[in-house]
Amino acid sequence: MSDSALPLLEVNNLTVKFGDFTAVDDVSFQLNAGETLAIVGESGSGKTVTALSLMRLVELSSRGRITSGEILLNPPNEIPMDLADLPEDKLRKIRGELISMIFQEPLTALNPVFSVQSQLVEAIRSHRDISKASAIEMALDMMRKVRIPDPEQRLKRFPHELSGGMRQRVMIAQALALNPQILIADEPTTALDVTIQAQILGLIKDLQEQTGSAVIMITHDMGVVAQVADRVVVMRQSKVVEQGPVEQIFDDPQHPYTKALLAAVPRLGSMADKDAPEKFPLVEQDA
Amino acid sequence: MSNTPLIECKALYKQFQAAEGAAVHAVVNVDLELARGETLAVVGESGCGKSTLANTIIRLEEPSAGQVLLDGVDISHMGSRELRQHRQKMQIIFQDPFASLDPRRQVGKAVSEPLRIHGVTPEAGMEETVAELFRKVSLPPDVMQNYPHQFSGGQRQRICIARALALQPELVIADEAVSALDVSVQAQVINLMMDLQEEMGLSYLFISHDLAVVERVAHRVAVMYLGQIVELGTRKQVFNNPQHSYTQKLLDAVPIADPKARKKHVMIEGEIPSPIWPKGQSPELVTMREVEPGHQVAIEDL
Amino acid sequence: MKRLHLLLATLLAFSMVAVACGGSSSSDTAEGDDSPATTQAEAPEEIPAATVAEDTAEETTTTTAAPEEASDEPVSGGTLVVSTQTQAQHFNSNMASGTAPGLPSAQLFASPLKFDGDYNPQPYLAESWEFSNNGLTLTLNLVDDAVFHDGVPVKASDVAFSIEMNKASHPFSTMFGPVESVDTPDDTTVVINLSQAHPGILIAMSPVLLPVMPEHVYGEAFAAGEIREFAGNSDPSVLVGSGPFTLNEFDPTNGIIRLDRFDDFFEGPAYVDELVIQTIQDPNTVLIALENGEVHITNMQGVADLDRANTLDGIAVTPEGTEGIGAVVSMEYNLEDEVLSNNDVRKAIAYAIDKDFILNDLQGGLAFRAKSPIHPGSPFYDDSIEGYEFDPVKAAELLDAAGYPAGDDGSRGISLTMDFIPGVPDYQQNLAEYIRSALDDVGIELEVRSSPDIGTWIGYLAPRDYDLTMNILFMWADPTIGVHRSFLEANIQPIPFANNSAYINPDLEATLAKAGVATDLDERKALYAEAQATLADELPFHWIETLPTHSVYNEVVQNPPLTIWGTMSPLNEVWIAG
Amino acid sequence: MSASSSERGKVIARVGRVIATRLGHAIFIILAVIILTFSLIHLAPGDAAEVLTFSQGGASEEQLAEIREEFNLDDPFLSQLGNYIIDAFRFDFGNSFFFQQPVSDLVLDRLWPTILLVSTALGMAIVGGVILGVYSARRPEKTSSHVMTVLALFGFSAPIFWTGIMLLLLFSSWLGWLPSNGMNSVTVGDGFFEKSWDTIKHLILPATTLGFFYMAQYSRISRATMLEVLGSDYVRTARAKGLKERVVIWKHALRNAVIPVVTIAGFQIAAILSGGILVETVFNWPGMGRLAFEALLRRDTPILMGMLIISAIIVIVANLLTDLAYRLIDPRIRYKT
Repeated sequence: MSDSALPLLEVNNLTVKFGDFTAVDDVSFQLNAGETLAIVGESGSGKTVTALSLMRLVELSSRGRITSGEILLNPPNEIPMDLADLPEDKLRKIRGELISMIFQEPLTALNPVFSVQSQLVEAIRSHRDISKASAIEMALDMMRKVRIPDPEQRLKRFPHELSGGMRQRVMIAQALALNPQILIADEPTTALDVTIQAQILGLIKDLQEQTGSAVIMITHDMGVVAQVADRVVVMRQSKVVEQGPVEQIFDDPQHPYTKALLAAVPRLGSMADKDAPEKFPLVEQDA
Repeated sequence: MSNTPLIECKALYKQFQAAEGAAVHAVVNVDLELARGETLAVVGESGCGKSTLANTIIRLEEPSAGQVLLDGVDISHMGSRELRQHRQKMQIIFQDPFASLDPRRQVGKAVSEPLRIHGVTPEAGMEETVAELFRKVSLPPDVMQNYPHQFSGGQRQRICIARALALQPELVIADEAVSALDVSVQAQVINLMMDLQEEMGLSYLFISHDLAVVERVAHRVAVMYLGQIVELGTRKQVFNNPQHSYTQKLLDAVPIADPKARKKHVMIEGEIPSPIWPKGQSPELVTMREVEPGHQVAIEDL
Repeated sequence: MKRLHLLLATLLAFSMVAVACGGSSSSDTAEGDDSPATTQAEAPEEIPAATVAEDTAEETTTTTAAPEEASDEPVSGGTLVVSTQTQAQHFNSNMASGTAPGLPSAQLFASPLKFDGDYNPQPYLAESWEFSNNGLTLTLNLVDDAVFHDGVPVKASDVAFSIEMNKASHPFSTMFGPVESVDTPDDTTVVINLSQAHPGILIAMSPVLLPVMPEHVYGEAFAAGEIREFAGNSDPSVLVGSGPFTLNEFDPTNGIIRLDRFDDFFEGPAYVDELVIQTIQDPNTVLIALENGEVHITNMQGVADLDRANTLDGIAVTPEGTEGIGAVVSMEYNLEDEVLSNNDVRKAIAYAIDKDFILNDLQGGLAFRAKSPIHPGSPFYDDSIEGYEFDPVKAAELLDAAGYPAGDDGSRGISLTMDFIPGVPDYQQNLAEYIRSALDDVGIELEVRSSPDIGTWIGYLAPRDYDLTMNILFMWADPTIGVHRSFLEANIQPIPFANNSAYINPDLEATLAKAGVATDLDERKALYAEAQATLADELPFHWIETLPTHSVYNEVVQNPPLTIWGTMSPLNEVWIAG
Repeated sequence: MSASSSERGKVIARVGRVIATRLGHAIFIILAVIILTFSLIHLAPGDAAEVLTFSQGGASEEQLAEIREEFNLDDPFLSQLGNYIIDAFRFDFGNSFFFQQPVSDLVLDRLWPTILLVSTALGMAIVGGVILGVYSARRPEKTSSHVMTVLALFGFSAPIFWTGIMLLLLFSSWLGWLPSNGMNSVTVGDGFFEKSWDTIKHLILPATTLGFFYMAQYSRISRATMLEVLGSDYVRTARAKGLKERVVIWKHALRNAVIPVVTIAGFQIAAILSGGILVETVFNWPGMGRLAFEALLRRDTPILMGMLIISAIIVIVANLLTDLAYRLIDPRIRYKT
């Protein structure tokens, strides 16, 4: 029974440490149902750690630990809960079911020794008590939804037999198979060619519209942010330096870092009336 | 300076053998010219053959057919001894600067290495020469004693540039040289490269998949698709007036860093076909037509 | 309770063994001859009785009658397991020597005589025997109730046939070489006609040397000259024996020979139901198997292994049961070598070697001193001969006199090589290494040369491509079998166990010839004493010690085989305590 | 669909080609083994006839000559070698000098015990090593993990015969749980189950001894790869799917971590076979190793040669099987040649 006014996800003062190093420092933001939130920042800014922390994967996979803060999840028709404080067996039920995730490099993110079908079916059956046959049926359905041509054949393939774009579609199919409330996409298009990137971004957008899932898009690419995000969180050196609606961030950045960052972004079409190449008008920023 | 182009490729081919007699036709019938002081960008998606083209031009790969003329001299089948003198004029920088540097070697040594190999600088003046190169790429010379891991990605790429500049080349091939860098660092490195071009009269062959960056740096642009150049022209011609459907598709796919210019995505499905051809088969050669002076486009049968 | 019992039995057994050893190694062997009843067979029977007394004295409540009764009276049944290190390829001791075929052969086949622990002949297939006065005829009177495993009676003709086969096939041609003909006037009488007196023929009739085989089974193959390939040598379905056990299974893969008790054996059925001969290479494994009762009896030579065996509860260790083979460790000189052809050099080398060090430190007191090719356990051994006790001063004097004075650095300009039999470091390589350092002390440079396998060593020995070599020679109970061969000029041949020193001494050969045919025991002893004195002086070999071979058995074994042939004597009287 | 069946046909064709190539190589390897060994044995002083007379307690020179004649030891070297090669490729390895029986029978008799021992040991080493490796990789900071690292180091550095004797003393001598030697007790009956159980009891100690050494190695390898695999993206994906940690470790991570272990095990077949010789001696295991050892001392050339050829075949077959297993485990290799 959650109040519809409450945000779907609320992160308050989250701090994550690896040993003595603070990877995420007092980070707070909110995610509303159905919206796309972009977390942007350069390498080492803490954006990926933040994403992993939301699913508490940072402890399992990277030996980091959440030292303070809360991650409040308010799923519709369910009791709100603090993910930062949830035991592992309960978390396991949330992963893949309420929150799921796709990663940057779809070749390494899929297990190379298992077929696509095996990995999809496993994802479904670990949360749903259904027969293998129905799970395969669901997997096939998802394959169609992510517009993989000839899905019956591709289902039997191994990851390395698919192209990069196909693999990322499989990842998306796997992540969205159980209609999660939140999809966390960690640099989902960075490893892909620009045409494929456009396809994947479009696909995520389409599916989001169909299912109403909220999306957290982790990226360093301001172009992607500008194209897909409703709101933006800008991170730098483990901290949030600025957040707000996407137009505000692009049109009227407040923080010097955001300004500097935007100045360095090449914008297609900005040179349309210039004859010679031109250097970037870099903004000096305080370190 | 003569009017001879610095680099001229004539009907350049490069194939690799694959299993069962099939062949990867990585570079197919490429004709290109690169003038002195010019930046020519080669764009295209992964597997289109742009890196192979770069490697073939600089003779890291021997061409399967065709010619590469450096300053009018055919270097495409030159023996390694002879080639060495010519190779001084061409240097290459790769995407991953960390992999290009020996982790156990002081960066100063790495930069001075080509000078030693070619014996162009006496040992006595070596330190000063290297210090000068460091200053050139905006690095303090006192970091010469440090090791690669002590530097950030951008700094490492500067070191690679310094090393490439040591022999005072005329051509620098930048093979995705800024793709792995954070956007602010990328901008700094690109600005540096432009400064150096101005200062030293360098020519760049700029291999990239990032059209937004290419738009910023290139004088001329070649669009590659399945080993062949399908559109070639000045940056303005190609970006403002793309003629080939593939160029249009590429440009259309680039996300523009402006939320007001949000594109309504028309889902274009499909992927680039494979450049691997079975034994006995080869890609059909495109024919170019000139749509405006210096702007050539492959004829498509639509 | 049982442990204590076994411990006491061991202690008693040891004291008896010590007494027996002292007796046999002293020069007074007449006493042994007079009392042939003092065979080792009786000793263990007395031990349990003594143990009972001790037990009841110390422990009044826990003693129960049953186990002691079991120890007192021989019981039938069970499987006796004997382990050996070398795998047998066949069980026909009429065509090969060696312990590998000898052990099973002695169980499968009876022979005319057996021997006790003091070289005294005992009746077996022959219930009595007699030499003619001139020593040229030996008459055997066979028992009349012996049968082969196929039920056919053992006849005089079978004995004659076996002698014929042995004479034609066995490498020890001296055993039956003097046999001119064998007459069989009736089924139980064998008359052996000799070309010369041959007292050694009696010991050649031991189970391990002359198995009696049925002519009706082996005759055809022998006549055809195909006895070596004949299946009856090892195949259970063909082999027909005369001994206390029948062949059940030969499994060379597992190294197992399985024998069953032969119920119609003329001496009565053996105590154990089954006898298994198992090949086990590693002595450590053998020891553990002995301790566990998986193996009951074995022979061992390794010093460290014997030391360990001595510390184990319930395991008895004794040098008895190994005299017959009579292995003596020696160092051979190649007399064709210019330096070594000088007798003073040979003697100097002998003086330079500390035998006490070898016996006590290298062999841990487990081997006995041997000064001649005759094993010290033999009645013919003469302990009074020169043994070249350790005397480096004398060695130096002899070398000076021989024209090899020491230089400034002590070196005498003599440089020799030393070979040794590979695979048995305790009494070969270790000795060779020690001798190298001992000779270094007197200024002789010795290089120890290792052979990777026995073939390589023989490859040096046979063509006399050596200077010095360690060796082990086996006497096989009578000097005519295993001793003479090393010193006969005619036997200078490029094969092992020949006269590999190339020693030539017609006088000695004459003495040996006389000793071989002397029918009077004392005369024989005197002649062998003379021969030993000559050899000690001429020193073609330097004899050092006996092989530290010991019989090792689990004390559940009652009446263990401690005769001169040890486990190569019939094991029908051995039984296993319950 | 037809695409799939033609794909499968291609895979089978590729596997067939791999096998054919390997067999082609195998013939050359075996030929080289024959020529090299035959020459080396021939170069050593002494010959089999002399060794035979030695083990028989002597012989006359005539008998010696007779034996040489019988074994063709007096023929010129090249003719001996040539005849041997021709016979060997007809699977006729001659008769053992010592046993006077066909070598093929003798060796094949001992092949089964060796294969049983080596494959059990290898199985134990792989399973045990991987379990240890996974366990210590999962909690690298725990004490039990350090204990395991030390144990692995110990197993790796302890000589095989020493381990063997220690196990013998502990389990056979002191505790008396297991038999000390051989493949079967001398008193065992002929019943199938009785005999099999007896063989298993005999197998435990030697297989553990041989396996322990390699288990230590494999645990180190699987620990290292497991650490790497646990940090991989697909393990993170598996966790993000909400899989149980047990499934993540024992299905997703393990299958990948096992690949290098299998590769190395394949390379090590020859070494394990030779390690088997020591173990077979210590435990009196009636395998090929012991036969080889005895034959070597006896200069029983036909057995030695036969064993070498058969061992070479085993190694080649084992490598081939590893290769195929590798392809089975790792689909990325499956479709390459």
